[in-house]
Amino acid sequence: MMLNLLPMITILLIGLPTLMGLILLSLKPKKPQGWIMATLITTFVIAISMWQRSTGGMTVVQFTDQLSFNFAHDSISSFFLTLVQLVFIPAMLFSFEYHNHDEKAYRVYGFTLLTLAALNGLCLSNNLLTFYLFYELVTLASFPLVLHTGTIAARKAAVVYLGYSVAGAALVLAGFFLGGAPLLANFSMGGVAVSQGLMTSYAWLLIVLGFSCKAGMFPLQSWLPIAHPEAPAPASALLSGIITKAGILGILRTTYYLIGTDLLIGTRARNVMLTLSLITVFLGSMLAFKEKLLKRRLAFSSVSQLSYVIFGMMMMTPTALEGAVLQVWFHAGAKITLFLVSGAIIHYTHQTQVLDLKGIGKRFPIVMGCFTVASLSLIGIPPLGGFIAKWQLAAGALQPGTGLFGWLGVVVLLISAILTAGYLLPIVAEGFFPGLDYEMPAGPKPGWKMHLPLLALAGFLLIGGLFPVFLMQPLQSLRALLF
Amino acid sequence: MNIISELINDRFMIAAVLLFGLGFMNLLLQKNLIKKIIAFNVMDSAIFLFLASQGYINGRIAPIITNGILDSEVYINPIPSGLVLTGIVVSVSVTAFFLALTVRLYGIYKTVDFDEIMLLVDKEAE
Amino acid sequence: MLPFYYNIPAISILLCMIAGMIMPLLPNGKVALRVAMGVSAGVALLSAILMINIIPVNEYFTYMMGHFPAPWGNELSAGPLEAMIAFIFGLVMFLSLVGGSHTIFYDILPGKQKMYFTMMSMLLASLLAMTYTNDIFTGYVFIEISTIAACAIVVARDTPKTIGSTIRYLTLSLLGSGLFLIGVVLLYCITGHLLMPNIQEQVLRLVSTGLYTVPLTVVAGLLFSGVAIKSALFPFGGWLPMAHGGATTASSAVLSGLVLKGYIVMLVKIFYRVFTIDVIRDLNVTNIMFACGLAGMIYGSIEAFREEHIKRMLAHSSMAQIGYVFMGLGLDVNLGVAAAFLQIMVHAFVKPLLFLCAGRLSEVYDHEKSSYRLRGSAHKDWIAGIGFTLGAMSMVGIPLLGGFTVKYYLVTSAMMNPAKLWPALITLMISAVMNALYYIPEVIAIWTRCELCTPNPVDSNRGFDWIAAPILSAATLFFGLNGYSLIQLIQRGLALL
Amino acid sequence: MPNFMILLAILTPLIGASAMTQPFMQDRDRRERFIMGIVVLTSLFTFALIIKPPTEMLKLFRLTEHLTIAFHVDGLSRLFAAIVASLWPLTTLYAFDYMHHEGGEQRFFGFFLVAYGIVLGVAFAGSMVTMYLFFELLTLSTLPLVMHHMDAKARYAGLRYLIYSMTGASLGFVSVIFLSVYGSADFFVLGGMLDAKHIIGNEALLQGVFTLSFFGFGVKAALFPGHGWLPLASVAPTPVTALLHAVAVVKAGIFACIRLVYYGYGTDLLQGSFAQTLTMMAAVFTIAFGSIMALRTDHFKRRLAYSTISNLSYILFSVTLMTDRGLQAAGLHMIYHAIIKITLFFGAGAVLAKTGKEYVSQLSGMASKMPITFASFTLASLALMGIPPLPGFWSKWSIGSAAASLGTPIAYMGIAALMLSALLTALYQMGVVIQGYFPTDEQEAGPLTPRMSRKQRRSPRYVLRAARAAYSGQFESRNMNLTLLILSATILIMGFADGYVEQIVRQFLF
Repeated sequence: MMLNLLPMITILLIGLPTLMGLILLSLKPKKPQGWIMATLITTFVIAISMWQRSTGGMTVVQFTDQLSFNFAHDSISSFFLTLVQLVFIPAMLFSFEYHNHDEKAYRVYGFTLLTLAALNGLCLSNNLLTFYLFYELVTLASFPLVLHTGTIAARKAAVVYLGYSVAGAALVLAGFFLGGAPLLANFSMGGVAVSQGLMTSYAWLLIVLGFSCKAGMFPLQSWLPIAHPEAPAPASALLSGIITKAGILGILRTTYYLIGTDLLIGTRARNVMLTLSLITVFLGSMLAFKEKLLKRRLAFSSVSQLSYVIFGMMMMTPTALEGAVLQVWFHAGAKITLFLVSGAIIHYTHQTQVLDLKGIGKRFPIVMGCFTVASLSLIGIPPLGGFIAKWQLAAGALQPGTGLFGWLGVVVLLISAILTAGYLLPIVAEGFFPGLDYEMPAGPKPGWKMHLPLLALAGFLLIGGLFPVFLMQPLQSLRALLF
Repeated sequence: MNIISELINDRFMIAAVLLFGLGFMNLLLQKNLIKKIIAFNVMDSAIFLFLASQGYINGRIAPIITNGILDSEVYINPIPSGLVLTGIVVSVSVTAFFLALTVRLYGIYKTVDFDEIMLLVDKEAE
Repeated sequence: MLPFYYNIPAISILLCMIAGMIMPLLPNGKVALRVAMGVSAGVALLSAILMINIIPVNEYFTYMMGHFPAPWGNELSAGPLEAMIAFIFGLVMFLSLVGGSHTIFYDILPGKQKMYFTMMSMLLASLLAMTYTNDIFTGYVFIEISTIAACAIVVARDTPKTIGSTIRYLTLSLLGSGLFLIGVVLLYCITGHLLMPNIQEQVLRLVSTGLYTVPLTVVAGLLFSGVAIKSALFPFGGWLPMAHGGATTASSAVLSGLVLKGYIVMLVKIFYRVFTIDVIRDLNVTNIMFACGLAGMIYGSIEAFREEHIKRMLAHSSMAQIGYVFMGLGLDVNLGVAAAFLQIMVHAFVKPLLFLCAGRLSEVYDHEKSSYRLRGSAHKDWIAGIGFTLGAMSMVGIPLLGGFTVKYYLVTSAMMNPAKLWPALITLMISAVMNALYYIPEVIAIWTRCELCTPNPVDSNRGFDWIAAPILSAATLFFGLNGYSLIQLIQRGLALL
Repeated sequence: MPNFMILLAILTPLIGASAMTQPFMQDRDRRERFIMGIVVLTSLFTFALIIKPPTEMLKLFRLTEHLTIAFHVDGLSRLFAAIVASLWPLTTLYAFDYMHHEGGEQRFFGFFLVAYGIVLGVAFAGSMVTMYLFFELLTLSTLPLVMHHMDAKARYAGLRYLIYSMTGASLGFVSVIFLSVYGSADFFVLGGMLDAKHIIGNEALLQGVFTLSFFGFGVKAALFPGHGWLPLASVAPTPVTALLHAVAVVKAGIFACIRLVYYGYGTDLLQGSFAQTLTMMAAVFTIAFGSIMALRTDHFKRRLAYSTISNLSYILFSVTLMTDRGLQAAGLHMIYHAIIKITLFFGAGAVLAKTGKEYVSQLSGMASKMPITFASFTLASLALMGIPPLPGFWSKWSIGSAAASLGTPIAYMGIAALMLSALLTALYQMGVVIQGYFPTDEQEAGPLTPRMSRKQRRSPRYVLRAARAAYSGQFESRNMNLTLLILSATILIMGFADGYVEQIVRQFLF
């Protein structure tokens, strides 16, 4: 029953957005909102309906005896798939208002939909080759978003983004060559690679480094703070919140579904990754703390937050993995909220500097409220979602047998949490309590198209924090299968 | 003592070598065409002298049968003399040819200095 | 009673000389031209008969001139190699006359034309004599005759420039023949003989006793440098471009194609029949030849590359080609000498082809000689164009053409002498590239139509179009396709010397 | 298939070329019909030979005891001939429109046909000397095409081309002789033509000579020291740059190198020797060098030329692996790069021909004026970057895995170079695409296609009309678009049918 379901959902999830995107780009309609929303909701419904179902593989094209395009839907797919659909709707809704005066809005919508299609393909792909294909497509579909504003700076940023992503992909390919045949197998629980000793672990290192480039891990992080702020706010929200997760998914697939943790635990390669991720966590927070431009500060924060996830995956303990997945969800929610808020501010006040945001809370109370919630979640204050994720990460890190890195990790996480508070909360404080001499400037206020998504996301963070069970339960079963 | 006698014995050869060198150098380096020609003749005559001296044997006579002596021990070697005659003919003809050319050039440029002539020729070419 | 073909060498020489003598008595240049053509054709025919007779039986004979037997008399000696060379000399002379006749009558004053053909016949006679002679002094005499004749055919187009270049040519030639003569004389004094075989046994005796090695070296050196000057080997080649570039087409063709080669043929004959190749090797003359050859290849190519006057360019390239010959001789292996002879033969056809075609092409722009001014001329006279292209390709060394075969055998023989392999190889490659660099732009230039130029209609020269160009081109192809059999013939001929 | 068919295939275009000199070829339509006829005929002969190759070798002349002019059709010939024979008609079609505004068509097409025959000659050459012969002729016949404009720039480029090619040829000539002397006969045999008993003791010498001639023939394939002529030669008319300097001539160079390695000296002699090290290092360096230069070049066609340099060295690198997998990968990339690069050049040529824009920085917003051109250009760029499942990815894949399976340090260096060049390729190709599609505000493009009301735009008729407008727009011309569309389709199909292509290549080569 599942098996003959798979082709349909694949076609719908990938084909439908692609089709819509191409139509938008070629015919340039004036008012496409209805169509877009319909598409997004359809895909959302499909994703939900497939929640936690897992199907067998489905080969689409068989190139040579080893190389083929193969799709499947399993637990991990559904985690990421659902998240993607979940965050695209509010972001898109928001961008309708954000782009309401934009002559070339169709271009943003079109490429956003193409990106969605690519991401869906990424979640559904069942071997590294297919994954690689969609990984490249995500890059190609999303860099026009950075390019959109059409300034010289934007073009530079886009080229940087492209360059880094392709370099990452190239690393992955190099890993392919080193790893050889075992890496061509379909994904399966706990990995399939027969032990080939050192070479495999280095191949793994190359691949994971390549993917970590999209996830903005040191030393390949420097494109992220350049590219993300250049895009229009909703786009940069998606870039920072969800497209970066493509890298995460890649790392997760390679580590848990291709090579297998048994082969990696204790290897030098894994230690390298742990070290790098911890460095990035700290580095990102530091840079964000020192950054004055709001959107770039948020970008740096993404750098740091995503390396939490990588760290969690590299610990290779069940709890830490849970933490990683949860962090994926809640960071996505929080970061998108933050970027959308910054977008709203830019759209209505054209302020980009942190220092200019005095009293912004008095002016846009609801918007800044959501900002506060998101910040708290990102810092990891209970009862918000971020807290649970961080808790699980720490718990996983402190499990027996993790050795030095466990302790080190927890310490770094704590420091980074403090730094996070340091670079987010002042904005809130300044925003709501500008002091007595502040008089509010008159001006237009955000409409429902901006408020609704923000409120929804904030609500999601809160609910996620209060009743994490709807995520925890499947995670329990997943860990049972993986370990 | 015997060095002197050696020198005296080889006097023709020494003279020939000196003359040849003289002629050679002048033929090569002399600007004046007439002197070039003379130098050429000096060079050739040097060779002829050398050849003749090689063919001549002390105390013998030219191989012309007059008083019925048929013993070849009496005569000098005739072949070099023949060669010298041939050589002279050749060199005379070459000299004639060379002179003819010189006359033509002198007729045109009123000088026998070869370098000058070539300069004038190049000037005309432009 | 000895068979008829024994007389052929003597007959062909005498034929030419007699023809040369009667020329002045003929009514006008046209007749003289016919006679000269007839004579050279006759020589080619006779030599062909000779070849047919002696090549299959691989015979080598000496022919007594006059009634004095060795060691006093004067002899000719002929074998397959001499026969082939004589044939080529006759044939190429004929073709040069046929192809160049137009320009001869254009360049030379009517009064001088008969003399010109006299000199041509004399030149052929002396070339044949140098090839056939068995007596080194006779060799010297004919060298001088050829000098005069050659200078005469250069000066025949009497402009101050040619006279000047002739004087330079003459001076150097005289130096050369002077050196050669003194060499001959010394040899005679050492050995007391003038006929090659008799000298040879004396020389071998001396070498075996170890006496007189220094004088022998001196003699070999003198003979070599005399010939080197006359055949324009590298350091002594300064006179050649002026002389060959300035002369009328037929003269340049003959000078570049034949005269230079005549001396070399004689030199090789002396080295083989007087000294024997081993002695020469021990006297280290070959090393000098090798070095000079390489230097000549490079120098000639560079000069040709820098030259714009098309005929002088061809003359410079002749210097390079002579360098190939001496390199082959200097390689110390028999195959190398054979390759050198092959080069002599191939170049004897290719260079006249190039000169004749260049002459025709320059007629298109009333005898304009600078390369850039020849643009598009090939479209006006496509036979000459194709001929020039073919010759150039052969020079560049495209397979199927003679030049390639020569290059192939030169390198192959170089591989037999590891000591000289790399210098030979590298020099060959450099000069090949240089060849391409000055021939191919020339070819492209003549084939590109140019709008500005005003070509004047060329009256067709039937002799050139139907006889000279086709035969010369065919020969170029023939050498390209039959290298193997030819090289074997040459080697057999060399073995008999 | 009787073996004289080979001569037929080689001679047909040559005869056709000789007809080009005739005055009755002045008339454009007649001339184009004639040329197309000749080209198609030749391609038909060639495909006949590829499908049913003659069994016995065709020996024409015996130059010397070792050298024979001979023709045969073996796997490699079939591969190369197939590429050439399928791309030549397309280029001819393209050239009709392109050359119309260049002028000098008669001469151009004359040499164009000659070059076709000679390239086929290279492909079907059965012996070293035959290949050398056609190699030289190839230089001579393409020289006039490079110098087509006959202005100072063209002449300079021609001279450089001549110097490089002739040096290369004379280096190759050394191998012709050594192979013939040290070999039993100079006919190509997979695995080497050298005679075992001659090799003993001369390994070092032979390897040295091999290195020399590899670089010699590598000149045509723009291997590092000899690459200088290719960027200059982009002054030639685009069909030449596209077909000869991206496919025929340069691939002939690679073809010769393959002959040298696998059919001449044999991998047993070279595998693991210093010769392999040297050549492979050169190839690796060229890969990186070419890409870097391409990124730094703003001149459109010259940028593509540099990209060609780097991509050719992919193939050479894979050749110097000296394993069967390497050979197969080389064959694969030969095919794929040929199609991709010719598409790119046609794109560049179309822009150059219709708007006279020569530099990438001038191209902003051109995409809206020349949709089909830029669409196919983008597709080809993606293929060159190696986005699966486009062809470029597969060939890069097989090269990389072949290198990894060899596993020597330099092979790993090669993989690194491949990766670097993949990155740079993305940058320099996407640079063009970005310019085309996303003009910055500072440099807004000219008027776009006329806007219509929503109803019109929704209607399917509009789509058709848009397509038709694009197909024969004011900027794009019919033939050019046709070729571009065909090529793009081929790229897509080949990408998905890669399995079969690899099968065919394997079947041809082994």
